[in-house]
Amino acid sequence: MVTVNGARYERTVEPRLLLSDFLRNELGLTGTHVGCEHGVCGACTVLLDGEAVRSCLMFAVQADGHAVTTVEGLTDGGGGPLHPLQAAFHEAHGLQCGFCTPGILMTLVPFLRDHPHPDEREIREALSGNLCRCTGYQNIVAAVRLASDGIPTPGR
Amino acid sequence: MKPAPFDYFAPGTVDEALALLAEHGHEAKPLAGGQSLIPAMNFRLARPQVLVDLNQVAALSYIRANGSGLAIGAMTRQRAVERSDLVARAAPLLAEAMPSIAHPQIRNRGTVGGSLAHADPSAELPAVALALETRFRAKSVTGERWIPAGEFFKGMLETALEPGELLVEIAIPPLPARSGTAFLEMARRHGDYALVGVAAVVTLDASGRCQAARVALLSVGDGPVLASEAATVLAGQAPAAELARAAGERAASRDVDPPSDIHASAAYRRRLVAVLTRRALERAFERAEKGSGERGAVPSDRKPSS
Amino acid sequence: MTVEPGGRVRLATGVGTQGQGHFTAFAQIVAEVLGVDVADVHVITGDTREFHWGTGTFASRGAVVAGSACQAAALRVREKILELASHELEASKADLVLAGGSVHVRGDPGAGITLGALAVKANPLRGAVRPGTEPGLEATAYFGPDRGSTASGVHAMLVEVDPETAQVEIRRYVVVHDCGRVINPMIVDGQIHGGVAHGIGNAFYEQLVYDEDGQLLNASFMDYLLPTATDVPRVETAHRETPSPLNPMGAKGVGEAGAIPTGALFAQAVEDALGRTGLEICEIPLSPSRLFELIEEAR
Amino acid sequence: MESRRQVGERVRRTEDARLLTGRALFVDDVRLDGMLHVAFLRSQHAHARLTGVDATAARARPGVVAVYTAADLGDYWRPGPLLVPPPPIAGLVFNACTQVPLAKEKLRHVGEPMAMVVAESRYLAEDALDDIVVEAEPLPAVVDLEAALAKGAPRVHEHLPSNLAAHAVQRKGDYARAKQRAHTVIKRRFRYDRGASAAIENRAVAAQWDPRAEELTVWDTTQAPIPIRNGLAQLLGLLESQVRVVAPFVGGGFGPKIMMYYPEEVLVPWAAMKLGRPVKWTEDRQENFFATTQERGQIHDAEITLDQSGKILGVRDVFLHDTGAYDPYGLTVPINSQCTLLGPYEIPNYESEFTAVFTNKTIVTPVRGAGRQHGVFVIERLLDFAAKELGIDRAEIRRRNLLRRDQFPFNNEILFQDSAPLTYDSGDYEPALDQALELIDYHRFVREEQPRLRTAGRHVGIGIV
Repeated sequence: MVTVNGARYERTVEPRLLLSDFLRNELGLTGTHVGCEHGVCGACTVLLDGEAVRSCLMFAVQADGHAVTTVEGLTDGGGGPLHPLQAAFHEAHGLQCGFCTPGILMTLVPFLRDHPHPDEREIREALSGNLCRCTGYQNIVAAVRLASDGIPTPGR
Repeated sequence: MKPAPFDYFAPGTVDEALALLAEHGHEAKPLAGGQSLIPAMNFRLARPQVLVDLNQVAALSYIRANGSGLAIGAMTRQRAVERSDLVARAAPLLAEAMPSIAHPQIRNRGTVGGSLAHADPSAELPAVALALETRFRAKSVTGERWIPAGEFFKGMLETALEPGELLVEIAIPPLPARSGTAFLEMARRHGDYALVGVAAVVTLDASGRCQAARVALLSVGDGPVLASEAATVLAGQAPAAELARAAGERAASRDVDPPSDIHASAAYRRRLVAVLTRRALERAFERAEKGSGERGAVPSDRKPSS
Repeated sequence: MTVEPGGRVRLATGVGTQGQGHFTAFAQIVAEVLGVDVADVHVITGDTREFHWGTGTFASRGAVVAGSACQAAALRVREKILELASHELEASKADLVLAGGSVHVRGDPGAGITLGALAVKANPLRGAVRPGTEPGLEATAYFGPDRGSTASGVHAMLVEVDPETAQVEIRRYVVVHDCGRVINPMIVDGQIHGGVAHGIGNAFYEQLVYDEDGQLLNASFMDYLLPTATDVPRVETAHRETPSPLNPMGAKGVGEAGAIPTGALFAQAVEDALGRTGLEICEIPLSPSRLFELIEEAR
Repeated sequence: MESRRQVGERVRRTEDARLLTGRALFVDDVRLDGMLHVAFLRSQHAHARLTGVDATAARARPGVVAVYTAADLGDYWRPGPLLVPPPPIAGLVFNACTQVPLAKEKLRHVGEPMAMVVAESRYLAEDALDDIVVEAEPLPAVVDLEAALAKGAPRVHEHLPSNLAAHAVQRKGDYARAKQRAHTVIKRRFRYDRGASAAIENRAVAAQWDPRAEELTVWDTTQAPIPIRNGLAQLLGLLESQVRVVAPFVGGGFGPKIMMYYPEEVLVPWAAMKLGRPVKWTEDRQENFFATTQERGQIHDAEITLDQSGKILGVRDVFLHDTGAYDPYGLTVPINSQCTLLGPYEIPNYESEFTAVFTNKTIVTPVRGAGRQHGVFVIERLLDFAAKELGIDRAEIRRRNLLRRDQFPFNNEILFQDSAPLTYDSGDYEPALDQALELIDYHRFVREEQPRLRTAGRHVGIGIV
């Protein structure tokens, strides 16, 4: 029994089923993406009891009795208005192909909870556990500053 | 990259876990944070038939004062150690090393005992444990024993733990007065395994000379390496830049026979041992002198080196 | 491309998209020609059922080829709109203005007709198709330049090298870039940031290591090092626009530009930082370990 | 056109909402009723004779629906098409050897697929890989470019006399004569190595055959859905209108997702039709390093000839290009290196010779930059060494050789990848150089800042290219 984005799910699964595959294939929450399955790229990052973890480095059975939050949870099922962090990514062009974005958002939610006004170095260190091949990270940093301190992106 | 099948147990107590490990013998492997084991299972490099998941054993997760030292449960999350004021006061070296361990997403699940029992020569905690003369409490169905850090690490991913034996606690002795510690590592990227890392503990006598020094190096052999030659250079000497340099050169030339791999040649690792040991000792001496009485000053800048 | 009765515009193109913002950039081109809002242009890419012809997205050609084709189709639809509207509003085409999703006679914005309404009128179900005319506000256009257009640029960089550990830190990175007409400077900046990051990865972090048996020794992200947020500096960008005469957009493409000169720039800047006669960097990628060996060899 | 200006504006992206909320569909998100999953058995050897692939035990494993080897494909087994025919270069030697869906007698790089397992889940499909018995005799691997061309070297393709994949020479002007008027000649060997595109999304293909509508739908992380549709229609004997290829949101391409007719792209649709159930294959990261094309190294022996003022009289370059086990993408990468070496400079006399070499490594096709990096590295490094030797400032020696605004369109004469003479349509190079010098504050740094830092023991350097 696991709570995902506030909803309770009860499933019987094989012990070796990874949490990432459980969320994507059993529950159809395909917003969590899989990029490496060895804990480096961060695309699969979700929250377990409010803390960011690699869902590819956990078996689904280990989430029994715990609360998981995925990117779909930021807009209650993907339909609602954008979360402020999502709106900042849109405003600052903090994404291009978008494949790494869910993992980055779920990394940043607890980070901003613990560091409401981070400086550039703290933001970049917080992001260093999520790989992005398209953006060069610059506009992601700008999005986080916009979300935390309202600093508009250095647009021309 | 999906793991091979296995039988899964999630015991609630240490004794249940030990019984399962005894029953399944070499087929069984304990699962702690999983941040090293599960990648190996996904690559199918590791294929344990039985996994004994320790994450339900609440009794193994704690940070307690132990006199003026520390006792940390083996299943304590690395993140909890990183955020603990008790650790920051009693073992500033451990506190300073934590942010260098991978990334928060890994430290939220990774455990102290898991990392130590995995015994990766490039991991931070084994070197920190060696520098702090940590003692390891191991338990099995037949009994319990204490293992000093110097005898715990046996080689590449090898420890003194016998089949069916579980690491349950580590005990860090109190830092003597007038001590200073420093942790420093050089990694290609923030959060990567280090090319070379140094955990240094120095203690000054009443006259300010170096009474004791333990310099543990990581990623320079098949386990954490105590730079004993470097320690002899420091013994009884007054801290000075030249002394730290000499100790660094001695550590590089006599204490290590570093490996070459795709990230760093042996010669480059030797250079890093010399430079990082010197920089770590300078910082440790500075903290010992500044601390002078107050246990090793809490590291001011939490920025890990890179 | 089709203006639908609801007033929104449907645009389908053969190129696929991998994050380059095609949905928005192509919509901007069409929106400007038809006087509609960008959000009202629904772009469909990469679906062979929706558009039959085309090659694909590579070689920084998206804006140049597909962009020009979209503009051509939009201009043709605009012509149909003016044709029909001049008939409906009894005004000459020259006096008509397209803005805000409708057409009106210059100077009389109140008495316009929405594109949606025009689309309904253009639909033969409400009347036989007059001979020689086409139904709908719809057009298909193709574009293939006879030669590639040549973008250009200059990269500059400040680096600091720790002589003891051969670690390299990038202090500043500047790109002055000329990719012809810029459709969306925000997206172009993003392409350059990503290109430079890719270039830095290739120059100083990434290397496929094969042993003499042809085995790839670092087939994982643990040992094949992609640059992370702490390895890539802020990239300061400046745009210059020397339009290309080979396509109506005047565009030249930007997708790969950022990644091309980084290796050459790295070698020059690191050599300059070390200032050692005899040290010549003739290889890429570098790494602190390899740089250390080159420094030792140059002693 | 009085409507509001849109082109040139920093318009926020309309596609962001779907990507930010997790609603965007990527190929691995495709979930269809009765969908089967695929794992490939890939070669552990870089070079080996393949004498047997026995899948009997694998077929018997519960949950496994089918296992295919080359023998099971019948006449569907054939080498892929040559995607990009080489330009008509005079005297060109070109040997086209393209990849096959499943290896038959020979394994030519680690990761080359030998068998395809189709099962109820990816987990079960991977379990079944261990049941397949492979008989292979390892052969010495061709890895080093120069050794590959040495006499008696093992041959990647035995029907060819050597590992030479292609040899091309292009000339402009008369380099030998220019060299006679040289004030300075600088000669160096350069090694430039590229890497994997490593998009964070690995490749994936899903396919569904609808027998009632007689239509095949294929979801593919391709950068070129239309050519894939055309090829599949031909291979499967269908009308193009019966095949629909959809590249939904793709998680970064960077080149290797163009390379068409990967074995997986050819086999997954075929299996879906054969089994009458939807089939999906998703590449994992380790597979991506072996099975997705990449760019790699070139070795350049290059020489630049200049007059006393640092004006380039000519360049001669001879290089080797690693093309990997097959060359379906023709000579796009080495020709880009050959052409882009000329860069923004006026190089009146140019002689460039390259040899593309087969090696027992993953196939090389364009990755963001597509060979241009190698050419730019050679010319910019030669200019740096020339500046040092002639005592001319690095920016100044570049300024003196830049094409001027009035020289466009500029015809460099040698053939470009589009088989037409390499011609620059328009450009305005010098003002861009000046703007970069100003932005990085070049002159003040070189004159004042760098000396001050150096005395303070700090090693800070500046670069401009």
